[in-house]
Amino acid sequence: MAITESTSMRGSKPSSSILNNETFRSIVFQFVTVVCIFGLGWFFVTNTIENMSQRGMSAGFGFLDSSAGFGISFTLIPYTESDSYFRVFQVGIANTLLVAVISIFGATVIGLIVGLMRMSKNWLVRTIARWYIEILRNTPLLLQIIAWYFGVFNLLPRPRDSLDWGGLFFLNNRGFYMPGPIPGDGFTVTLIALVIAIAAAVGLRYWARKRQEATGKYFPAVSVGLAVIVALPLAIFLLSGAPLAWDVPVLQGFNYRGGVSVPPALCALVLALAIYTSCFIAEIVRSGVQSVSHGQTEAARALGVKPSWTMRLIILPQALRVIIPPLISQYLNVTKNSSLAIAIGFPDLVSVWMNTSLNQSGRAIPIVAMTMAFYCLVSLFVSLIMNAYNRRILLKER
Amino acid sequence: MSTDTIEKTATRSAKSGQPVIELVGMSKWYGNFQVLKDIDLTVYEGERIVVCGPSGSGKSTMIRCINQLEFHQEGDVIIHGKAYGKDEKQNDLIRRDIGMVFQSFNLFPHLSVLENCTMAQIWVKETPKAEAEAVAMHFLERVRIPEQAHKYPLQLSGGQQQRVAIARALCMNPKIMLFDEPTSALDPEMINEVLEAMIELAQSGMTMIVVTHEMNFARKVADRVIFMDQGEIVEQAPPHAFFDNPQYDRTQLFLSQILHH
Amino acid sequence: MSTDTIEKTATRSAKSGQPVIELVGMSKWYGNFQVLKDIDLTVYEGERIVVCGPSGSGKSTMIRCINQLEFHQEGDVIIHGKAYGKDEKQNDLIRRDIGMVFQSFNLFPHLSVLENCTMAQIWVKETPKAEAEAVAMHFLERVRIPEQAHKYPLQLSGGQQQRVAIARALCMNPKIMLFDEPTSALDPEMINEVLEAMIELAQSGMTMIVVTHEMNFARKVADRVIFMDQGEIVEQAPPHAFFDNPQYDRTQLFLSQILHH
Amino acid sequence: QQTLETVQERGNLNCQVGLPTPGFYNLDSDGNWSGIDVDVCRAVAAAIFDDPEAVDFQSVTSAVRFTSLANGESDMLSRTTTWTAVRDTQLGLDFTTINFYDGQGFLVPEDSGITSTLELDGATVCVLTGTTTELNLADYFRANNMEFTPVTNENVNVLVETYLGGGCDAYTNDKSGLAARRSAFPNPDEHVILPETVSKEPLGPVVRNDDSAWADIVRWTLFGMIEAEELGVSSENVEEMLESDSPAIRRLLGVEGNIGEEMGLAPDFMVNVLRHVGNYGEIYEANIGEDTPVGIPRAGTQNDLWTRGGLIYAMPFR
Amino acid sequence: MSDSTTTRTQPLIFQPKPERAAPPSTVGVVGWMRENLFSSVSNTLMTILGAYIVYVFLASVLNWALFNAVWEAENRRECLDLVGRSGACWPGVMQWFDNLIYGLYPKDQIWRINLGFLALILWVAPLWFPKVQSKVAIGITAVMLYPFLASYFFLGGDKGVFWTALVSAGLTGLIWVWLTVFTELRYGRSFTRTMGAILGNSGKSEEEQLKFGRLSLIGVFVIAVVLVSQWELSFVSTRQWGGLFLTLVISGIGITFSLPSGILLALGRRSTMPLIRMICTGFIELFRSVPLITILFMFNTMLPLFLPVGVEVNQLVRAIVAVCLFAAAYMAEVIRGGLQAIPKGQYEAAAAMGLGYWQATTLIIMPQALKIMIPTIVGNFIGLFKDTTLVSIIGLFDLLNMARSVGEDTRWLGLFIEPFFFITMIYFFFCFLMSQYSINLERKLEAGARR
Ligand SMILES: Nc1ncnc2c1ncn2[C@@H]1O[C@H](COP(=O)(O)OP(=O)(O)OP(=O)(O)O)[C@@H](O)[C@H]1O
Ligand SMILES: Nc1ncnc2c1ncn2[C@@H]1O[C@H](COP(=O)(O)OP(=O)(O)OP(=O)(O)O)[C@@H](O)[C@H]1O
Ligand SMILES: [Mg+2]
Ligand SMILES: [Mg+2]
Repeated sequence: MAITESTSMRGSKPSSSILNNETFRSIVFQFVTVVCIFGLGWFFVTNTIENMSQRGMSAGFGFLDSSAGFGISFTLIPYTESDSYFRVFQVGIANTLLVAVISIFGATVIGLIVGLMRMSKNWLVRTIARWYIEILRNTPLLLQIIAWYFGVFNLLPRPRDSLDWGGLFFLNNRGFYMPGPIPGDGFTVTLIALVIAIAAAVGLRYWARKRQEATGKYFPAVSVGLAVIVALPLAIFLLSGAPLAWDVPVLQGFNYRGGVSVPPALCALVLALAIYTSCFIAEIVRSGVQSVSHGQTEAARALGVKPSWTMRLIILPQALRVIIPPLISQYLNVTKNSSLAIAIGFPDLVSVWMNTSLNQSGRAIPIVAMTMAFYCLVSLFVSLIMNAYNRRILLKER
Repeated sequence: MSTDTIEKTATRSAKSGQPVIELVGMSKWYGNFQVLKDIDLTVYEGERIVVCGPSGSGKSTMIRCINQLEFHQEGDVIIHGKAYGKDEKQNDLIRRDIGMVFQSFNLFPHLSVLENCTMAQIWVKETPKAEAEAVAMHFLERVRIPEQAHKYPLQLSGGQQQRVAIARALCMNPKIMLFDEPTSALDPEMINEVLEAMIELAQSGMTMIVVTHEMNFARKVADRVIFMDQGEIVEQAPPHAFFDNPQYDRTQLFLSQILHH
Repeated sequence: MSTDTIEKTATRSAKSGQPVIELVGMSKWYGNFQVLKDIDLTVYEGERIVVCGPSGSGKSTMIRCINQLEFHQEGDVIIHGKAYGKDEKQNDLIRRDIGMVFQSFNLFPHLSVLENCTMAQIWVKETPKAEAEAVAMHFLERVRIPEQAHKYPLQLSGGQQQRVAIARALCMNPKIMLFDEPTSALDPEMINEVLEAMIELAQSGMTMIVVTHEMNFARKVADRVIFMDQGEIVEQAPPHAFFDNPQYDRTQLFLSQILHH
Repeated sequence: QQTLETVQERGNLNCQVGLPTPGFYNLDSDGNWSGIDVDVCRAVAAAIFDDPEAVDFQSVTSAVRFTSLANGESDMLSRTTTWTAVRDTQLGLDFTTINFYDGQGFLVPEDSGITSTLELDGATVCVLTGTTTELNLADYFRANNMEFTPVTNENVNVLVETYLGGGCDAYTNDKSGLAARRSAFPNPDEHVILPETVSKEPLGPVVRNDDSAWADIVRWTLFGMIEAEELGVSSENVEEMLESDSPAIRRLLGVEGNIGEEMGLAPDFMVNVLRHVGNYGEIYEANIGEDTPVGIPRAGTQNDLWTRGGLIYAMPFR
Repeated sequence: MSDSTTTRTQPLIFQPKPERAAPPSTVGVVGWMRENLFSSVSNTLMTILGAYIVYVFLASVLNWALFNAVWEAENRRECLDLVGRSGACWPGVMQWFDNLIYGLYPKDQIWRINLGFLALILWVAPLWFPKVQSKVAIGITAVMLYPFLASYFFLGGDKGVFWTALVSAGLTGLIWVWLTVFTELRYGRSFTRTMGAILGNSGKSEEEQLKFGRLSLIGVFVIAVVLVSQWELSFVSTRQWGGLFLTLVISGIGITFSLPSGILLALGRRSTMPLIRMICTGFIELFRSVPLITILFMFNTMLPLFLPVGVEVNQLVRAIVAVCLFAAAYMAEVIRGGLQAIPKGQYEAAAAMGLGYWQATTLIIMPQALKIMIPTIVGNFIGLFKDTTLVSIIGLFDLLNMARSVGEDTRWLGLFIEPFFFITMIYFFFCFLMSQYSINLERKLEAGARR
């Protein structure tokens, strides 16, 4: 039967007996499939156990405690060579998430810009955007990552000749260096001020809305709110005597030390991911905006709504419905694609865990299983959010 | 028929000679193709004008120029004595006096009917919300769909949507209303619904330009009927003169086609 | 009116007392909501039945149960003496005698009109292609659109599409035809087109159940009119009795609304 | 199932080498494999089939080399794999013997002024991932209380390219590879190999530890080649040597005794090996000797015969 | 009011004004430039900036790749001595060209690959002939039979009876395609029908004639068997496959496999049987949520462990299986999207007409769902084609790994950027073709959907 709901409805009928032909057949079919799949699984498992015992390989997660013994070029959380394999796993996850988050942010910004360029009135701008998308979308990401790594970051000057911005920020082929903050006593006051400022901004927005409802007067709550969030903590910070020291990177020996540094592999990976994904996002943005018919803009204009508000009140709310779902799946793709870090040796989960750790420890099964579990969890989590969102934004129709 | 004539004369006298819309030698090109040729037209306060003409004759383009949804290249479009110019801010102010109802409604599908009507009031005229809603409900009642206020446009029938579009335009309290073939997408039943709403509106003395081929409507409501062809105004006359005694061969031909249809 | 009556009696006598559809104490629930309550209905061979009633009263659900597009939970649906049961193969056989025309046509857009009509013949009845096409052309002629046979459904007007839907159902040579509001999606002109086609069909003596609010059609064609409300059959009577002298206040109320509309 | 039987049934040897690397497993534009590790594979194939071409070379990344061997995909691993306790005891593998003694060294630009590895505190170092090199590097710096930042990759070319671009201050790898790489630099003279050798890197063929008979075949083929060099038997004179009176040579070439048969091979398997592939000295000189682009001198180093002061030493072939 | 019609005078004649030319600044090249490049100050700035960026980009790439490049050299050293690193060193790539395209395939056997792809082109070319009718049959035979023919071309070796039959079937298919093309262009009906008309008695019905026509196919098959048993192609191990050839093989198989299995999975995911639905959903979600690289890794390193001792599965086969499963999961979601777009009424109409589940699915639902999703499906193909670069990470010598090997050749040691640049061009060429094709298709379908 083709009408799926009805069939199951029928199955739930109280008087239904097991002799129901259709139901019976479907149960038999399902039973056979399940038996096949479990049979196959059992076959695999017994083979694996036999193979492993015969070849003296060990499964199990015991090795997670033993010391890894290799260095990792970039770690977000503290790590030394004597830390355990499990720590390596954590380092990998942290790095993967870091890459994913930055790339997603970058891809969204660039994608938005390119998407708008694609719709520009300027022919040249439009054409550049088009070829930007065509070229980057049609070459493998793996090659692009390598190209960024060698085509750009490896060509930067050596540490001694670093590009220097005000003696605080440095860029060379070892990465990007910037001052790192060291909070002093009393810095908490500034943090508290920040929290207060955020609360104030939220309150301001609420007040602005209420006032507009009551009097019709418009108040630019967002920009004022942002100003408050910046200005208030800054003022408090300065008043409390600027209790924050900066760890400025200095050239010492081979390279800059201190401060915060971003290695070139990370830069290249993030840039490649962001730019590659931005092509897809640009197209998503364009199709989203173009899905809102021109009539909507004209209607808004005929009503006297300013272009900037037309975007905000009419175009965006409608375009977002079309944009968000494919956008999220692009975000998932970024997370998955960050596994290509292996090509330039950035220590993401796949590179540091499924490659280095697997090779050093030889524990293939637990390592591959843990890696896959991580990605599955991330994707499951995102799908849950997505489904909830999709349900919320459905246009009300007849 | 006689009450009709009386009423029409009454409103025509209200037309106090104040010109509201003046098109002076306006021309417009799409690329090399001249859509509008030297249009001269003056519309007085309270006048109801019906524009007709064959497809592609430039009717839509003309009324879109009045609203500056399209830009003309030569001549002037003057509304209440002020001409459109380069300054978009200024143009926006001029445009506020003009309401427009599109053939395809162009309602905002993500806003409820009420929000469709209050949105521009709140953001453009900075009306308090409660007041805006009262205005909106007033006009929704006037087009007889107050009970649909909290539905969304896609949940309404075509005729209802068209009425929302009219109410939405009216909420901005425009001095001039432009209608671009407001009934061509509707089925006969709904055409009547919408025309009735428009007739009621017409009786309130608002300046209106209506592009339509509903000749009954023109007869009943119009102060002047304008016939366009190939980007020019061929003929303009009061309805009885226009229908019963057209001056030009082109008009006669057109009328013979449209009335036999 | 007199020829009409004569004709009607003629066909009614053709109803030889053989029951074709029997609903016996049929009930249906959606979750906890009872849509149909203990429906008892017998339709005899050649009878033409019009079902009407307020929206949500269960009309569609009832005729969909007759076709087993929906399953009922209690009681029996018996077609030609055979009740639907658990055996889907058997049900499919029973169902073959029933044609259904949907309100929204549900034509297959990727197949031409002709293919729409031959598809089920070829795959379900295993008719040779040439023969199936002959049958299809026959019925397309009968609904007066043989010249559209090679077009695709989306290229046709609503009325034409509806006729294709009728022809498609007829091609399976059903003994019973079910129509679910076959005209509600059409504009007035097309309603007439489709109703004419159906009247012609009715005159050929096929058993028909039609859900519709076209009261003129009911008067002209029906042998019996059934009025439903809240999942029950409130009243059933020949059309003249039904319209001129309804028994229940509920029916009277409904008729007063629908006839003044 | 015994590996030898499997191999004989299949008709060829699955020998795992690495991604192309000059001198050890080199792939040329005609699709031919060559190199000292490749010749070990060929020698084993010659021992079994009398056909050095009966080898299927599996070239995989270092990351999966042990799994690929352990899961039975390859019969033996002949790539620059360091013999370590963990690998030998925990991964289900067996190291047979050593065909090359290597040690880890560092390559730095000459203009950096560095002359010793101990001056590398704080340096960024390019290192192959998944190798003992990576572990040794960490150990060495830890032992000397120095800091370093690794730049890791599994592709040597990426590392070299990074190093040349200045992305790291030093490039570390087995010394054998350093010289070869340097020779391909735009300006080889501007880079120096630091004198220290920071680790022991004994490299040799590996098999699974579930079949010691098979391990013996690999091990004794290689021992045979070393023995042959010691005895002066080479691919050129092997036919004449069949006539030799020396009991050691006669045993080696299967004229006397039944060493080959007991292993399940032909009695004269070493003749086949020597005829087709050559003795250890020959494969060394042909692939990585001083006359090759790789150019690793042998005389007087660990890789010379024990009789000449080196470490290359075959167990008695008797 | 109607009585006034009687007093009608002679009508005036309407003379349309002649069209005037548009103001010069709004039309022509000047008008176009004003509109599209210099319509405002900010626009003008953007134009200048854009032009500068394009110039810098093109100049540096062209300088390196063309103007400063070395075209003839014996080894990399020579290149370096000539231009250093300011120009590309192409001789290395040229010398490795065959390998980049065909992998390590024996040089004297390369004609087999060419022939194999030529056969494919011959096979599918009739799909673009407007007058050919049996396009569906041709497409299906291409998918069902071509692989046998191709795998024998590529693999070679001994063929038993079984293989001979399969390869002959493949050859029969190819011959049938062209016989049909010929007869359809010439006589307007397919080969079998033509033969039926010739062989069969003209008095017999069409059905019976067809039987004779089918007999003629057996004749063709016999000829093919004779031909095939004459061939003797040497065996080429899959380890020697590589380069673009391998990339095309993997992605080609992935693409052909993903469609049918994606359809089945999508149907399974919408099935009424809860266990089937759970299994399909689980499979799809699992394979979609992890990166392809982990799947490849798993299949490469772990599959041999799953199988009994002694059972060996070719590494290429494992990679292909991994790619196929991954592609199937992705395709399933695309198809599901298409299925969801089909209104419920279509299912009901099919059921009301007595079509069973499989009939309704194959005759009504799938054709519509596939048509809606064609652009997305092609997009998926492009993604898959690009993703095959990942098989290099498990050590298959696909295009990418082959390019990497150039730099390990002792003569071209360190030659790294040039081969990568070259293969990037190859990838771009194929992907761009596919994406343009899908855009065209989309336009065509859009136009077709309207009245
Ligand atoms: N964007 C455009 N580019 C080029 N030509 C256009 C454009 N818009 C309209 N035209 C042309 O301008 C002419 C007038 O168009 P307009 O829409 O004003 O006609 P109309 O009188 O409203 O016709 P209809 O009754 O069909 O709506 C037509 O010939 C049309 O083809
Ligand atoms: N799938 C469903 N799930 C739950 N309730 C349903 C479902 N389909 C219909 N109903 C409810 O069943 C009742 C009867 O529906 P039905 O479609 O038969 O009404 P109807 O008489 O055909 O009305 P109309 O004239 O509007 O078509 C309605 O109250 C409806 O809301
Ligand atoms: Mg128009
Ligand atoms: Mg209904």
